[in-house]
Amino acid sequence: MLSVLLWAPLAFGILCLVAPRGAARWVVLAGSLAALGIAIGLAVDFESATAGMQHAVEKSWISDLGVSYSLGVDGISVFLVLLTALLWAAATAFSALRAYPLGDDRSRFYYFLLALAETAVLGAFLAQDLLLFVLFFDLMLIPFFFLIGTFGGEGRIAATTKMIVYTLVGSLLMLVAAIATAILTADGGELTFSIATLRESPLPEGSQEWIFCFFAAAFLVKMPAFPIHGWMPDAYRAAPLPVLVLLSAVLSKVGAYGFLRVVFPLFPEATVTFQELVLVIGVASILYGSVMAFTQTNVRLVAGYSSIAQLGFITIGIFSLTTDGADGAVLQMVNHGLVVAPLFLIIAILYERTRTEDLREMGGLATRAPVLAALFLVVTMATLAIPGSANFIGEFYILNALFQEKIVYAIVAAAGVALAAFYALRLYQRTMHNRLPAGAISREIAPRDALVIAPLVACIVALAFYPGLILERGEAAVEDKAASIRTPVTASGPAP
Amino acid sequence: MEAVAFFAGALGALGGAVAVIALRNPFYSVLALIVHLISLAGLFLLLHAEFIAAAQIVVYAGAVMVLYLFVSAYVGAVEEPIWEPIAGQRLLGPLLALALFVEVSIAVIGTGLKAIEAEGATVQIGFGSPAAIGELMLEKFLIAFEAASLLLLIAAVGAIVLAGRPRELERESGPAEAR
Amino acid sequence: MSASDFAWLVLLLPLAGSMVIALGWRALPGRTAGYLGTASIGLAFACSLGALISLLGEPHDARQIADSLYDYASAASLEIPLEILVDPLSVFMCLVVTGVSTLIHLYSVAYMDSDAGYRRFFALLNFFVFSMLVLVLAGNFVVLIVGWAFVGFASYALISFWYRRETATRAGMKAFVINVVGDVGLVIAAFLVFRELGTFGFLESFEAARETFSTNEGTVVAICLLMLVGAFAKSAQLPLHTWLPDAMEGPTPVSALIHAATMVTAGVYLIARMFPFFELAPTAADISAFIGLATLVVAATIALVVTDLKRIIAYSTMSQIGYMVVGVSIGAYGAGLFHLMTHAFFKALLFMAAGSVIAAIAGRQSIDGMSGFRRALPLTSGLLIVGALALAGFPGMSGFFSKDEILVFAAERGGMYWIFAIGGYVAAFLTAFYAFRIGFRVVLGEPCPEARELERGHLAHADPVNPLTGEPEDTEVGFPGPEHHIAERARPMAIAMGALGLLSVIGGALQIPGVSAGLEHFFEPTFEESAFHEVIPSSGSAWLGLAVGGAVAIAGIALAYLLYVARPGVTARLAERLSGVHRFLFNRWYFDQLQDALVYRPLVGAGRFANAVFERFVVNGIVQGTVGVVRGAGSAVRGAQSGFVRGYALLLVGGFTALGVYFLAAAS
Amino acid sequence: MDITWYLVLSGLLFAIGACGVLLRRSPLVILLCLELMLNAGSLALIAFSRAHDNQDGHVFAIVVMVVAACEVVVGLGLIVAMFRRRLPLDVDQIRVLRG
Repeated sequence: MLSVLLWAPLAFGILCLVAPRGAARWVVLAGSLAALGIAIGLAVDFESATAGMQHAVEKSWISDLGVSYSLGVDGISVFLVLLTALLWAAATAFSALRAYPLGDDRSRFYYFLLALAETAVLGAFLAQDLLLFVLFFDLMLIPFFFLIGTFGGEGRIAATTKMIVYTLVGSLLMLVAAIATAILTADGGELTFSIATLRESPLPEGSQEWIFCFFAAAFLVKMPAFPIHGWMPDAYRAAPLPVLVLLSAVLSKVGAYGFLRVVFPLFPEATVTFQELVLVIGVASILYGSVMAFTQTNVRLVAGYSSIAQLGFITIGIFSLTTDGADGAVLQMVNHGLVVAPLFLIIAILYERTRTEDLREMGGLATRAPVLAALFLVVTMATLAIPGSANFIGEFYILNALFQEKIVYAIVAAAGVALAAFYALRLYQRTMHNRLPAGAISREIAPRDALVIAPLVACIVALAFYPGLILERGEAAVEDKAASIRTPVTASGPAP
Repeated sequence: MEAVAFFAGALGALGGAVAVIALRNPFYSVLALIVHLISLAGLFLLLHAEFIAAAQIVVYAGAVMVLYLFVSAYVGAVEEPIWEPIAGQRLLGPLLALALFVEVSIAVIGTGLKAIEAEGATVQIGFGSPAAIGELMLEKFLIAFEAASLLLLIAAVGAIVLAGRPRELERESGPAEAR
Repeated sequence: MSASDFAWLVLLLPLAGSMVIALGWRALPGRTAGYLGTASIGLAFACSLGALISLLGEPHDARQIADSLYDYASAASLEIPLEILVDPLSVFMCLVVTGVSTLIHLYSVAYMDSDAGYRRFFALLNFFVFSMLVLVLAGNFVVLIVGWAFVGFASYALISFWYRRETATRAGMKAFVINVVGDVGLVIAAFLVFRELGTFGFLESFEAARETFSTNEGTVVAICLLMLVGAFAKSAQLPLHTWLPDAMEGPTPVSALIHAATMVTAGVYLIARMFPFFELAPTAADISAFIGLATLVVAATIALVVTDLKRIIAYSTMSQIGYMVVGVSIGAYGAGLFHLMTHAFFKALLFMAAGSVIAAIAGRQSIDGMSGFRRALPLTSGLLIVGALALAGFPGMSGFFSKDEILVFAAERGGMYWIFAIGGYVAAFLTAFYAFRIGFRVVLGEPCPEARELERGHLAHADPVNPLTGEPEDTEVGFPGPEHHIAERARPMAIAMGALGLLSVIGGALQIPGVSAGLEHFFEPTFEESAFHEVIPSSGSAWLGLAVGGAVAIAGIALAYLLYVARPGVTARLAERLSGVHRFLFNRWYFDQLQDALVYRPLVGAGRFANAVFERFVVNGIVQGTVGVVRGAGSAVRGAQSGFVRGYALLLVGGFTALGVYFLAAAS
Repeated sequence: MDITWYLVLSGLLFAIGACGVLLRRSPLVILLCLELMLNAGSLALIAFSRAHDNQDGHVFAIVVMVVAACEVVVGLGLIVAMFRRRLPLDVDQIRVLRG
């Protein structure tokens, strides 16, 4: 089942390359919808009480190197997989329904890349083998490189170069770290990359530390976290919006997910050692992202910097090293994805109406577009994590956990909540309210766009009524990961 | 007797090879290569590889070389300039080739291959016969065989594409509405 | 049906109303949306009555019912059910909220008639009522915070309801952000409660608090101060009050409902609800009382000089909430909540009357242009005077009893608390004065041109302008509708105002010293554990207090009569003579500027700095450095990429040879 | 006859072929030199086959032949294409892809 989920998008993607030009986008859309169907099935079928892998697939792949094709879902990944499938379906549908890329005979390439990227991201979420994870993690980069480099806006070449330089450095460090982990663990014996096996015999603390740093660098760049977010502004400015949806809503989560999946179980002692450092990075991301978000004038960058702040929350939740915090972080990952995706789609719609992405030149769009305004308002409120939204519950869990552990960080981070209110509302007001500038047209959301955005907003609302859905299912798996920090398996002799 | 045959074959092969790289006219080089290939086929026979030897002569020295001859005749004799544009190539090229040879020789004579019996294992009758090879190819190496045939097909298609009329020439001369 | 079932219905009805109007906006013709909204709130009021009756049917000590619907967000060590607490306090709040809301909805049915956002208005107004009910019915901190934030959101959406006005959107933003600051305070308080007591539930935490904390322990004081941040932000107490006057950008019914009668009193409710914590932290309670007193006086002084009709009433609201905060902080819970109720009546009435007057004068709001409406608007003028009398605390009116009860209680506690009594009476004098500054200027005097026109039967009309800046409105959607509605011509408005007028007059009868003590008795199950339960002023001292209060009120009214009716023009000379004081008050004690300079500008400055310097040099520096290294390495090996295929082949063979050497070396 | 002789001969032929690739500039001759190198490889394969009494080497020799044939076809195709576009038949003059 997981293999089908994983490869279905790519299969449809390849099919789209040979399909007639007009049908290509529908083929890939069908693929993403199929994946969405399977992902929904997974979530429905999910057994919330167990911490272990479900629907596991295990096949030896490169037996000499101990690499296996091993997939599985647990409480941490199941909703991320669902989120991935949902947002890919949304982004594909959004592109397909408006026949993007417009008048471009490279559209088959575009849709193929989308499909390839979906498989890569799903692979990263499903992989239970360290090397497989690293491979999928790196594979994600390729389609996005072409998507931004080929279909992006102004400055796309410089943006992609920057992005590649940043993320490639991270990826290479991670690859080195993954191989080192396996070799050091095997210690001359049989190599294995299986995360579950590696977990049973952790490394000595000294090697854990540098390997942790390598992994952390890769993950933090991907998120991106302050101060290694330098690729973000350019890439966000240049990326086509449907691609940006995925970049911001899903790809950023892979980094956070990596901490829970790889770093916690494998390097528990190093995690404790570096907890403070990562917390400082997380809190700095929150404050820096928030402050930047409310001085930016480009709408994409407002959303982009707000993502940095949100990812900061997720990071500190994970690094509270408690079940509560990490569970909240899992919820928050889904929330942020669900919120930022419609946000960028709405930005695409706003751009069509105003022909600008500069906040100072926008305004007054709510007049003839009550539905658009209402959808945007819900999204805005969820972005600023108004109590009553699932985002609030996520932040509540995160901050509460941190508050019990490290009170100072929690209070500083709480300031970010207040700042979020300001920048999110500013984004909404400056676009929808005030006077309509010359040249802008207030027009209701088109049905084809509403078809994509409304279900996402419905998901936000539904989750607001019952955030426990994710919290309860994530709990067992998160508890398992957090427990490995509290009581690390010490194979390397008695702890000092 | 065998030694005589070997040295004869070896001399032919070496001479052909040297001639290939030494002759200025490509057409003669091709002819030298044919000599080389036929000598090599002789050596194959000495090694009990009858089928390979036959294939070498028929396919290689025959069919493939004819292709070379045609092309070199079509292209015509192009004299290479004496002047060497890459600094050091004249010196380093032969030097590296020599080093390569020395390394291989050391490997063969000096180290790892002492375990090989000088004369080689005794072989049964039928060793290297078409029947034996065919059996191997269709059983043990079926996938390699199929892959090779696919490769040939692709190469054939590729050659047609490459050697076909250049596209832009076609566009230039073609009707205006084609673009 | 049990009380909790009724309570769930109370919650459900406004939400349903809001959803129906919001989703069916296109299918609701004319005033349907308005009546639908009114009906749903009216039904909620009926259900509140049902809850009241079934609660009264319970025995005395079973009148605190906690009930949860489902596990909202429970996982790991946190248990957060969707829980409500039905007790006399919450039922009382429900009654006040739904009762006043019903009337204000009814008023809006006519008042907002010509607004293009009619349905949006009612959807939001119903949503507000729902949020407010969540707030007052909440049974644990998380649900409380949810309600707390939802009312903040509804308030934001309704303040910037006329979103084409830049002043309105800015005011909405300000209100929302300040309220979020309050939310954060409340959230951190909840964290602290959880950390110390291990629960988010109200009843559980109250019980645990009494066992865990000693009086005035640092933690419990911190909890209370954090709660006060939330309470003060919502209730517009110093220094988090600056949003409330700006909030008058919203439509008048919104000002009446949210920014006078209900939402802004949430802080008072919170302090009363959390009384077990505050009684364990007397320091925090005293701080709260002093801030309440400060707000009371400061706001009253500002109300003396402001000229915008709605803003005068807004400052009056701040000031009156100061009374309530003082009341609930010093332990006079019953009195504080009693004042909350009567204030809701007369303040809503005042706003409604003000709305009618503003409509009559074509949307302008400055009282400088208003005078002599007594014949043009007989009903409105009469009710305006009733409201002003109740606000001033004129003997016999509702405000008379409720306000004085707080002050008498303060005097009864004696010692330091005398300050509150004296300060309260001083402010009562100011209150009476500014209440009739409005009353006399609007009602008496020479009729202004609009009033004359109206006497001749013609409602004044003018091109819509922003009352604050005077710039012409953008007359698409998102501005007050082209037509104006006055109580004399719109029956729903008249009914709503009449009902509130009646309540303003007789509302005090619920609790008259020595005669009736219904409210105090009703609240007993909630406040039974209170240390101040026994502090009951004797009816003698209570009547003495009432006499002083009445005298102060009459004195204030008399002064207003002297200055505005008997000798008009004195005030202008006074303002000139004391121009320094006047400017200070007119600029509202410079609180806005202070906030701007201390919070907003530094943050924006930090952002600009980060953008201009940090982002460019540090963050980009990293990548530029990396790129530089890569580029340097690239140009170093660039020479090898000569384009000579044979050159590459040479390198290849060289590599082979080197590898061979390595293998040979390794093998030997 | 000693198998070693064959192997040394194969190495020598391979070196000669490599030398030719490095020195000659006509693409046609470079192709011929590649053939030399491939055949040196075949010779080594068959010699090892003989030494071990294992015919797998023969099969690989055939595969090498196939590869050689493919290479010839594509290589000659390229040469013909170059010729028809009037490009110089000199690998040193075709060097657009340089850093």
